[in-house]
Amino acid sequence: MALTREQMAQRVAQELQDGFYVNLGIGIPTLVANFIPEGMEVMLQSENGLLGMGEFPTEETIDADMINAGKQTVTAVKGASIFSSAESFAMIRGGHVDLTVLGAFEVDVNGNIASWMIPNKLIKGMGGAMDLVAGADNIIVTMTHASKSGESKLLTDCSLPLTGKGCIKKVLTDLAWLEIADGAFILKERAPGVSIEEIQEKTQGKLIVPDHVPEMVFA
Amino acid sequence: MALTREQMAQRVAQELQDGFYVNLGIGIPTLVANFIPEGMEVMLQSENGLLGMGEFPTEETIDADMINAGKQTVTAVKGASIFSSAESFAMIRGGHVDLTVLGAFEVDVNGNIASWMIPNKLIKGMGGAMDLVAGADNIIVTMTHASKSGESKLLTDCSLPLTGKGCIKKVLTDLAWLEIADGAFILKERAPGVSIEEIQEKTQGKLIVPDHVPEMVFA
Amino acid sequence: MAGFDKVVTSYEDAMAGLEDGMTVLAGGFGLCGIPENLIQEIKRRQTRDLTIVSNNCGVDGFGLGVLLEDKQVRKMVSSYVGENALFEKQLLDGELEVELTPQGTLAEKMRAGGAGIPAFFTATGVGTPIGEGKEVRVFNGREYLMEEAITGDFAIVKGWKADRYGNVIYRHTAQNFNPLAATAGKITVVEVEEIVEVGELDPAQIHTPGIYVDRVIQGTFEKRIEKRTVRSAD
Amino acid sequence: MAGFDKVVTSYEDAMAGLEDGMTVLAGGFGLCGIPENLIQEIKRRQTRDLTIVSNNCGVDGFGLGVLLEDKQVRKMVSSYVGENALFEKQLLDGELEVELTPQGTLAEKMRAGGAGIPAFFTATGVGTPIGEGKEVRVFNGREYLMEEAITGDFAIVKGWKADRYGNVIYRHTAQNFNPLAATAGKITVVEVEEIVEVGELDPAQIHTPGIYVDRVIQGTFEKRIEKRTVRSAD
Repeated sequence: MALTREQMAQRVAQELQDGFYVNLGIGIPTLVANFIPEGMEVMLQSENGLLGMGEFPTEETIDADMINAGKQTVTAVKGASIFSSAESFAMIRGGHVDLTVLGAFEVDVNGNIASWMIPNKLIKGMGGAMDLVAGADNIIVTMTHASKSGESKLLTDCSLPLTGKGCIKKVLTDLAWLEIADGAFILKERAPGVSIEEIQEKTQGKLIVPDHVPEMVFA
Repeated sequence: MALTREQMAQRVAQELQDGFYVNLGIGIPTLVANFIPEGMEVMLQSENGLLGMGEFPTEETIDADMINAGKQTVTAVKGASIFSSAESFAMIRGGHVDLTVLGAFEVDVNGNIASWMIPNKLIKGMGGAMDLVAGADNIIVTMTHASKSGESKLLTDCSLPLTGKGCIKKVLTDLAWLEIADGAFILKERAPGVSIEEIQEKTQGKLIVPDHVPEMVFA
Repeated sequence: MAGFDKVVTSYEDAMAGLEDGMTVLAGGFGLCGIPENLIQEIKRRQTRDLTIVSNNCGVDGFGLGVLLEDKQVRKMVSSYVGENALFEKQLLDGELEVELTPQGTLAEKMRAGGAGIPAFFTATGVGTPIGEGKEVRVFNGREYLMEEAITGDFAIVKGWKADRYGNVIYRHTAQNFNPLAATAGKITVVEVEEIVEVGELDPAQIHTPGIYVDRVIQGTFEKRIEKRTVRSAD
Repeated sequence: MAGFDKVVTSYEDAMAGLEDGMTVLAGGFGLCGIPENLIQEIKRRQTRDLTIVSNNCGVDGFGLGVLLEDKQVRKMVSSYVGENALFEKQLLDGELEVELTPQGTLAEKMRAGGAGIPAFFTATGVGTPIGEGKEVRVFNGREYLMEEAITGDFAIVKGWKADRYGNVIYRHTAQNFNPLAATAGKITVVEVEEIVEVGELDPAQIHTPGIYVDRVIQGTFEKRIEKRTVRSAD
């Protein structure tokens, strides 16, 4: 069975480590915050200038001056810091964020990512995505393995304009956990009940399948 | 009569304008602060990160954490701001300081300035001087017109390694007030009692002497 | 003598000198920390052919979106646009030009503009459409793009508190691009919620030193929320 | 689990991992805001062949000057040196290398190092000995030098107050190069006068966010004054 959005977030959360500074993109990445293991401390960075993003405010504490990069009203945790956009991207570009999780349209065997622009469709902009993929060492891309019409999103070459070149090493899809190295996707784990054949069929780029590919384990 | 150090500072102070942010170098430039006209507000920038430098502290208020770029203990005026060295030089390099006054060994007809290095003598460094001359539009160099042995410091070409290239337009010496334009020094004022002939004799670089060269007037 | 007193009392005075064809840098992220009254004054003036540098372009009827209504904007330099239908329409009709710039690069371009750095290198955008036509150079085995600084004829900034000398502090995440825009305007105008006595702000805690600021005005603000997300009270 | 608690309780732990040949970035201007105990710990360790990046090199017997006593420093990157006789002697004897860097360029190089900017352009130093061998490029009719970023294996920083998460504020002009060094060390160690409770520092008023900081230690400081200038009390 393909993973649900919640399961995808849960699997990504297994990659968190105590003391990590993490930037979570919009969509599934945002859900990762709901699965931070008990007793583990993680600080969320929001690229509009907030390190230590907290939960949503109540109707009583809502404040127009306190938002996240998704423009949602949020709160700050104890020990948070707030700064300018230049400082925020100094952190991101300078490689100080430990983990970045974001969505994509496509990734390819060379670690390229396309996530912001579909030609002939209205282009809204890349926001901070290009800075995030260029600045982080440790990035997890979350997306469905194939489009609704069945076309693979794990390609030999991205067909869409890139967000970043050669910067992606880890991908979590609804079917599999994969790493990218030496011009190939390496199948590390599969979703419970999903066959290697299905993953092979839905992966257009070169796929390396090790002898043993364990199923993901959820607590 | 050649100007005293105090008179030189006094003459430079006549160039101040109300609301100016000013950076004063070590030596004669520092004395300018003593001659700010009554009722005029000027804010002193010190490149170690202080905008709004005040007078020296008393023995009771002295604080090791409050110094100026000359490493002297100082105070901050009301309305001062304190920031990092990067921010301080952003102000300087970005051209936000209205007037910079600094000393020099030599200047030349092309606006070059040499002020930091004498070959075969111990070199202590340029500190912030290169940033100051490159960043400011409005610079006044203060120095004696000639060395003690009578050699001119206003040259066709600086003989010493430069601090900055083509950035000086105004020079106050103990003999004259000069501007630099189109490859020449233009004699604008002379010190009281100093003859044009003496200035000509002590100026090695091309000197343009207008028909009328007034004497400086001190209040 | 006026000294360092930068307070003006009317929005007309605050934006005096704004002319057709100028470049205006605006602080704000989404609708958070935007100089809403200074934007309204630009609309009132009907200044045209403007280039606006701002991370976003407001929404229909609020923020920078209001400048689209009478087609005052020729070009937007932004990282993310299109939260407004009018923007989309003018873009498709070719009435509006957009220069998309990655958010971090945009922030750094403004900071560089204010700091006298004409250009810098960043890995952001290498191998993407943003890199087309830009110089690529390798440092330590990695490719970087050269990006040039941005400055503006005006910077319009929203602060929280300022003193008469133009020292400004920002509130929470309403800081965002505001201090960067403030450094890079030939004329920098800051509107704030409160003007405090000189000396009231801690010198070591000022976000924008007065040297960057030309005019300060006190206003009242709607502070519209773009995406209201709440949890139920515990 | 340790989470974000960065407090260490001994100077030995604070500088653990420092090895011969490393590059150390140090905050401070003159003797103001220098990490005096971290410097003493480097002396105690007798780590050698160090490259030190710091605006100045202390004085004889205090600050970075103490690292000269046992010839621990191979190279200094500074804007102004030679307040100490030992420095002068080692320089003339060829035991010490100095790379003079304009003060503003030095500050910007550290900031760039921390911010992932490998190089930038500045007008500072064009046509001077500092520009020799560096690329010159014209922007808007003016010449600029390309300067490259600086990073260090360690950054040693003196703060005023910090919380356990490594959020730091500086006191008065003891700020100077400290927040810049803090961003550019692979391992950044901050010594402070006081460790405060998490939440005590205003989030919008933190000079160095904890993300840049690896270790925090509380110390006591001599704070020697280099040039004592006073006026008589009124």
